[in-house]
Amino acid sequence: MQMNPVLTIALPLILAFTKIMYRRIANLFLVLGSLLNVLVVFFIKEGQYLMGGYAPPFGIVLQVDAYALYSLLVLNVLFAALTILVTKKAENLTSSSLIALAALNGLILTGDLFNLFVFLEIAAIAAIIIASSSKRYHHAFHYMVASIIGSTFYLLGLILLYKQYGTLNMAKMHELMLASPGGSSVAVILIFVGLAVEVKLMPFSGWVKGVLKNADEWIGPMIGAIYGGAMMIVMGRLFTDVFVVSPKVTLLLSILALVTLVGGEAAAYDSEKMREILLYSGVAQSGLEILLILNGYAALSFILILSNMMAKYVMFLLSGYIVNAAGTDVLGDLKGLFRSNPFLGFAFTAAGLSLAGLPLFVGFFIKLNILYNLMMSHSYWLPAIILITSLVEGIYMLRMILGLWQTGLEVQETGIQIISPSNIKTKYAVHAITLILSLAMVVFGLMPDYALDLAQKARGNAVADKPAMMIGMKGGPGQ
Amino acid sequence: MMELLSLSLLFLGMYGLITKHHVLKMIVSMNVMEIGLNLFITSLGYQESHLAPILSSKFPSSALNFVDPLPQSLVLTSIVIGVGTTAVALAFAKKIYMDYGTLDLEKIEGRL
Amino acid sequence: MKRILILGLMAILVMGIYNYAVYDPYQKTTMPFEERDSQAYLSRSVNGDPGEVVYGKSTNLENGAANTVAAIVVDYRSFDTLGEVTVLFISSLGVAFLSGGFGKTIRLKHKPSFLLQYGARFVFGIILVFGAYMFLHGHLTPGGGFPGGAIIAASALVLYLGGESSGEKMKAFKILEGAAGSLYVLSGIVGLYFAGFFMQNVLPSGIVGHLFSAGIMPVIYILIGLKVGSELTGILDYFMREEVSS
Amino acid sequence: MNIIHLILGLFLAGIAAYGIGRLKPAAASWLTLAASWAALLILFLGGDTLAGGNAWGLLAFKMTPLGWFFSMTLLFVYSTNTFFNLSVPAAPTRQAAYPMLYLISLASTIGVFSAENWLALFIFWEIVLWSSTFMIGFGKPGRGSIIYFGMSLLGSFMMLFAILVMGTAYQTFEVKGALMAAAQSPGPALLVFLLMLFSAMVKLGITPFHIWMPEAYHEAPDHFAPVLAGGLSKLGAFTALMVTSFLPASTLMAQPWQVRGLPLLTYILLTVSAVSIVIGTLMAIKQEDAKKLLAYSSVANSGYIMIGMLMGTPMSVSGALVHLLAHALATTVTFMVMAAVARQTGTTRMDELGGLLHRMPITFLAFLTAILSLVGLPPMLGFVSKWLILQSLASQGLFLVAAAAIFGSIGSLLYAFRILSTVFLGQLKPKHRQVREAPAVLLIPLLLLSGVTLVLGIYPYGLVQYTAKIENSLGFADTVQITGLSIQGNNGNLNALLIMGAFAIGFLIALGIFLKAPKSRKVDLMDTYTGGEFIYSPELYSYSTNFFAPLERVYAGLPEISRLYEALANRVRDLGTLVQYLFFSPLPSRTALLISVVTILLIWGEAI
Amino acid sequence: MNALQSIGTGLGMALFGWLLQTTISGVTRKVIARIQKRRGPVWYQNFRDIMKLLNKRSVTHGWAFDFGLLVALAGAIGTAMFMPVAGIVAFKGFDNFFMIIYLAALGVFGRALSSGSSGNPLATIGVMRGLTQNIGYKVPYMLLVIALISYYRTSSISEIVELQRVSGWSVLVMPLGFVVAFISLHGMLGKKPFDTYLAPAEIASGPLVEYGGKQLGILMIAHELSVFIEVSLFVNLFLGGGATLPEFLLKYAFIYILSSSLGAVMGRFRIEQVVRFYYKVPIALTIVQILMLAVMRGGVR
Repeated sequence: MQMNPVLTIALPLILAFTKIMYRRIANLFLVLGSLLNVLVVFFIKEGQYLMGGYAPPFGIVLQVDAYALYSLLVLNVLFAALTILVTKKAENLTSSSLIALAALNGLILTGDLFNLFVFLEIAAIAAIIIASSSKRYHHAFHYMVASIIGSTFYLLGLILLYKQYGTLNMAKMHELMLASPGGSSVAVILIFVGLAVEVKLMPFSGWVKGVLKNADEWIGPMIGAIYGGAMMIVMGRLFTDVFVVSPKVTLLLSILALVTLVGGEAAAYDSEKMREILLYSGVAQSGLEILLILNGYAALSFILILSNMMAKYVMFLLSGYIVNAAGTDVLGDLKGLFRSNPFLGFAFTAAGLSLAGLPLFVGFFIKLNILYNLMMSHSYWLPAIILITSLVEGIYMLRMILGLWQTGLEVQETGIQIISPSNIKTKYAVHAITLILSLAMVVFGLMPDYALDLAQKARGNAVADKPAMMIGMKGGPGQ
Repeated sequence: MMELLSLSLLFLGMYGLITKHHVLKMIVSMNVMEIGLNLFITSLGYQESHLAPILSSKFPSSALNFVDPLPQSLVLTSIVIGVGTTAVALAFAKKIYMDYGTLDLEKIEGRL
Repeated sequence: MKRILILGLMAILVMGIYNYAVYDPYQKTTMPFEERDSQAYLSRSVNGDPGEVVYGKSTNLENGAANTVAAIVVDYRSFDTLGEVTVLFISSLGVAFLSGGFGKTIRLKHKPSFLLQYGARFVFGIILVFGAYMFLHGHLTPGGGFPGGAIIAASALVLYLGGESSGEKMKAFKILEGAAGSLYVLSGIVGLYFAGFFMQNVLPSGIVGHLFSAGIMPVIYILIGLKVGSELTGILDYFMREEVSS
Repeated sequence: MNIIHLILGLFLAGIAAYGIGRLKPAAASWLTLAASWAALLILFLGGDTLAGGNAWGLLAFKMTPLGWFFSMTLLFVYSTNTFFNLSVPAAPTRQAAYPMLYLISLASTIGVFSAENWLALFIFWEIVLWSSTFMIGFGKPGRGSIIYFGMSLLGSFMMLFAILVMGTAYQTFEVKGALMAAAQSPGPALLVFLLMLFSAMVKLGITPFHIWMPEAYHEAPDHFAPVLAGGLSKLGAFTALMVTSFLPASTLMAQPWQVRGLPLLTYILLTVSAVSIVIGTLMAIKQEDAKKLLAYSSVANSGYIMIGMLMGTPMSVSGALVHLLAHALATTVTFMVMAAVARQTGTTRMDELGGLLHRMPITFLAFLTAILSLVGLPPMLGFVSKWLILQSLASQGLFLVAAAAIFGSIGSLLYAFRILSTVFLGQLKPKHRQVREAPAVLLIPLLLLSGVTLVLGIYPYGLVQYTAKIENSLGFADTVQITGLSIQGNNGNLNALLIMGAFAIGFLIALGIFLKAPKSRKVDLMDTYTGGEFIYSPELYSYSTNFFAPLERVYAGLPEISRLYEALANRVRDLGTLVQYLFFSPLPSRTALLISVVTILLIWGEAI
Repeated sequence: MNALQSIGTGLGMALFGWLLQTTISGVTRKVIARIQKRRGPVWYQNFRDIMKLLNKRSVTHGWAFDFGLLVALAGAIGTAMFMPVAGIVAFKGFDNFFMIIYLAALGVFGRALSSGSSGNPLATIGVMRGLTQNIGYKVPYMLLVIALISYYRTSSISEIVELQRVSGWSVLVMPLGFVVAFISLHGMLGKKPFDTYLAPAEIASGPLVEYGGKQLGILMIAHELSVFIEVSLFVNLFLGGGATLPEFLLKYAFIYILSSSLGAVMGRFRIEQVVRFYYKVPIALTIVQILMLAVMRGGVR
């Protein structure tokens, strides 16, 4: 059996449209829709899918390659898991969430630049509505202003590209740009800036703090993990498969990404609150991802995006529950929290250690390969900077995790817990899903070859002159 | 010239966004931006002495010189998206006013 | 001072973009119109060259709408339009979410004058009909579902100004909105399963320039018109209501 | 049975220990004991020819004499310490995760020592790191575990960088092969050498990188501190020795500047190690907490190990290896004793202790043995190693380093006496009147370890012979020589048995005199000369705080290196605050401004 | 030479050392008394004291109190057994400088252990002062000896003595070093101004405060032995030892009586002064000396 990928967009949409007629069973719609989507994703085959029967450069196409397919799978599974876990929060947001899902799928699938813009807008508005559920309206408004500026810039750049190349189709645009790349830099920069707002690249990410520092278990994983990941995948698509970026622009944008990496890690190091640490570290990670994308390490950036997405998902989800239970996310007040919740603690720890790139977890091999490949192009500075930022990240990550495991001085001396969020009230599903995700990180950490091979296959041919050399457990080059 | 003017309009809107802290003024600025952008898009599809891309009894053949229809259709979409975002933004304005009693974001931040 | 500075910054930005991307006296970085993709839309030659398209004569084109812009919006790039509709839909959802549900309608502070009160009822029908005309005739002349829907919403606005309250009619609007949207998507899926492509134009396209010409296009425009009309009316309605204190 | 089975078995035992520990904590502790002793037995019987193998890609193992020596040392420390796992205080430390992490880190250390591949080595290295970090986290709350983790991570990343440099420049990750390839071609070999040594120095706690030691040792649970101090810091010595023997500093540059026949670089590193000895000693002298004091003594002793390795002569390397074992045994005992003391009295602050020798005599004897070995006095093992190292220093004529070594040697007498005097000697505190000797299960490892220290100190020949074998396997042209019962130095011989014999004869004579003379009457501790004062409180009648005040005053102004790191961390924090202020303002207008400005920069930057 | 013979020689050396030093210290007491215009005791007064003490009643403060003493005496005897005197060496090839220093330090440690366990804080303070002082004089002293070892390329004391016979005394090699070593020796012997750790008036003889009877007797034996070790080491290392016994005895007596006489005419430093003096003067001089050696001979090797 084979399914048309457009169903991953159409199904949630149709459910969202019909849902407003059936308010009572809204949740069912959401869960059903997202699960159906996961099911559909399994039956999608790679290929090009036309819309309305019009041939590619003129009509809109959905471009399903391994890259899109794997991203789609991860995204839909994570989304479905979230809808199962957090039904209560999502009650008023069923339609918005379904539309968000449709838009994110569309973003990943579409092969048309303007279509991408449309989905970008839908996704952004859906995200803003989801973000406003935390009742911090001025923060959501901030997000809105930022994303409108972003999409304006994107469209401006897009129309300049259209003026130069006369097409909106990604594949054709790529060919034309390859033939004559001159003069397109401004447009590419504008598009980059437009998307950078969404992927939380640093000078453009002012909105992130307001939105995510108050995130609950619904907003956090949604905006912090799923959205960030999907947008980054779009970024990866555009800047490896479509645009031909001049070395100078690459350099400029890489500097920006590097600033983000360093600044984000520093800001996270400075924070004392769990969610702030997570959001700043997310900003920093996006800097690293963009750095890889811009410099042509497509496969590496891809697997980094996916693993970060999973890790951030777990951490944001759990931080939401922790805040629910404890009423605060100041790390000093949460000492010893995981003592009474070892399984959640394990999941959080595994995600954190994976994010920091420690062995036994998948993050390590990804980081190793990043460094190895960067070094293979005979640059020692970039790996050094990445290692230093990893050091900072490792320290604050472990500070956070250890703080959550370790009981405070008062507790040790008196034996009485000052705050007693002893049992974070969660469903067993939360335990199950976070544990599965964290175990996946361990399994892929022990056997990274499979994941690395998939990434290689998905993106290995994206950049001709920089085929990634992957070191897995099986060994790597020079073995 | 059209391009320059519409670009200026766009970044005039941006100027408004940068200098104003009042929610409604910011929404207006966003609209100005959108209008500037839409004008810019259409201006790129325009060529002098070319026809509007609609066949009619007066201009019946596709062999005639029409302006580029694609930017126009993009603008149509973009306008609608603008309407949607403006609506949401206005809803935010209403909500912010109800919550904080002011629309000045600087004052809100100062209060928090 | 600060403002002048920012104005200067904006000027530099505009100059930068204009200078390096737009200004192109020698047509180096501008694709001539004839080579752009949009030429295929004008000559309706995306899936094969039908020769010269002549108003009132050509038949069985891949797209039979006289209005090329409408053809692009609703047929060639109909998927965008689905997105567009979704944007409006989610905006109305957002407004609803932010408004917090159905409260009492806010009473206008002033009582509408006689002229407004009755004039509104009188104009209401005319505007409504004009809106319907707009989306029915969208594939032939400028207009279409979105302007049509907006005009319909304008008629509702006129009624509000005239002092009418929407009351329980909103429920019906909601259903209309949902149904129209679902039908739009369904029409796409119908295309997928009966013709092989999502949003395929399954109906025959008649002669260019005739009312029943562009296949499924008028139908979609009707759906869009209804949906947009009900959505915008809904948005209006939400703005006119108080928050439900819960 | 091969190494893979051993490592895998320990890993699985660790996971099983978690499951068991959830149900019955005591059983999990017994499991750690059984598993680690079994591993020790297997490794001992297997010897350095224990079969290796290729488990899974990178994870290939091969036992070498060096690896065996280190594995045995660490396994011995780990397995003796399991007795302390059995008898830890109840409450928060007794977590199911502890036995699991204990066995996992044990398995990983064996992995580090037997890995054939730098990447595998690094993976195990990091597992040791985070598992030990969590184990430290079970102790007192504080920053210690974070400082430990941060510093160690700094070291690991330096190592990772070096590994990747080797992997990219020489296209191999093989442990020996990569280093030898680096020795063949200069290129980035200097970078590799420095980074590898720095990372080893972090682990060993050599001066600029030592700040984690006191904090971590102090905060680690009392029953884990022995492993941390006696075992894990020795990982650094392993890589350091690998690097210095396969990639000697003399191969780094074509014509290196030489100081006393050593490359300048080696000389600088020797000086750093010497500084480490001095600083470790000085800081140890002024600590108020017994565990911190011992931690700084580890800093100093690591300096000796490093010096021995860096000099690279057969005798010095042999000395370094013996010293490593001596220090491992001795420091494990001292920390175990502190654990026992803390268990019986509830504190490790020296000013709260005193006179425990009358209550815990066996513990005291073990402690005495260990502390004598730490100071390097005969007939303990520590003497043999210090003798070897000082011999090499003297024959190389490295006076600066020698001065530091001597200073450390004599200074160690000071802090050793301080800890001995304030914990075990002096007045017994009234609240400790009822303190009892530590339970037998804790005395077993103490006696075992101190017994080994003593026996090896008297009869070190087999050990030194084995270090000769290690040197052979590391490719040394000549090795340390032993003829009969004398270890041949460059300018003197050592016969440890003879020394012990002379001492024993002296002791017998002394004992004879003592017994011949009339028996003396035992009096209470308070029954002493007071210069006419009437003293009624034992607390007031003891000297323990600010012990070496006259000496401490001399270097009171010595800046602490941890301030440097604090300043660094604060700069990072400042940067973070700045970033938060600049780029994460809550006002949308700021975001808009930033977007515009950056876009201007990008567009014009590209154009110009 | 078989093992038994060696041991016999060694024991003889220890006995000789004890007799020698006890005698000389008796003589010195007489000399000092003359300097201070007193009559002074007979030359064998120290023997009398020791015998008397060993037969007196005494008190003990626990087993470590006695055990430490035994270690102290054993360390001293063991070290003395290795000491080469006038060409006689018990264990040929093993009279290693480092070994002697460390074995002697074991004796010191035993003493410290014993007095520390007495429970008297004055004793602990005394030991603290002694150790503080120790670090000040031992470092330059050992550094100098290492320079010597590096110069003669052997660490065997008897071989160094042999080599000095060929190439002249070490005093000539390092004159400044000799001064430093003498100051160090002065400190080691605990003569004024460096007897701060005893300071009878201040801390009641410090480490010795709790001793009496046989404990004090054993301590005195150990003390005499360690003085023997220190002085003869100095003589052997810097003054060429002695080819014959009289030569050795002459040098030995000269150095010891010189040091004692100097002590007799000086006042006592306070501990701060000791620290300030020892951490500056000898170390500075040592560095100058080693630099001089390096410059003059183009490196010691």
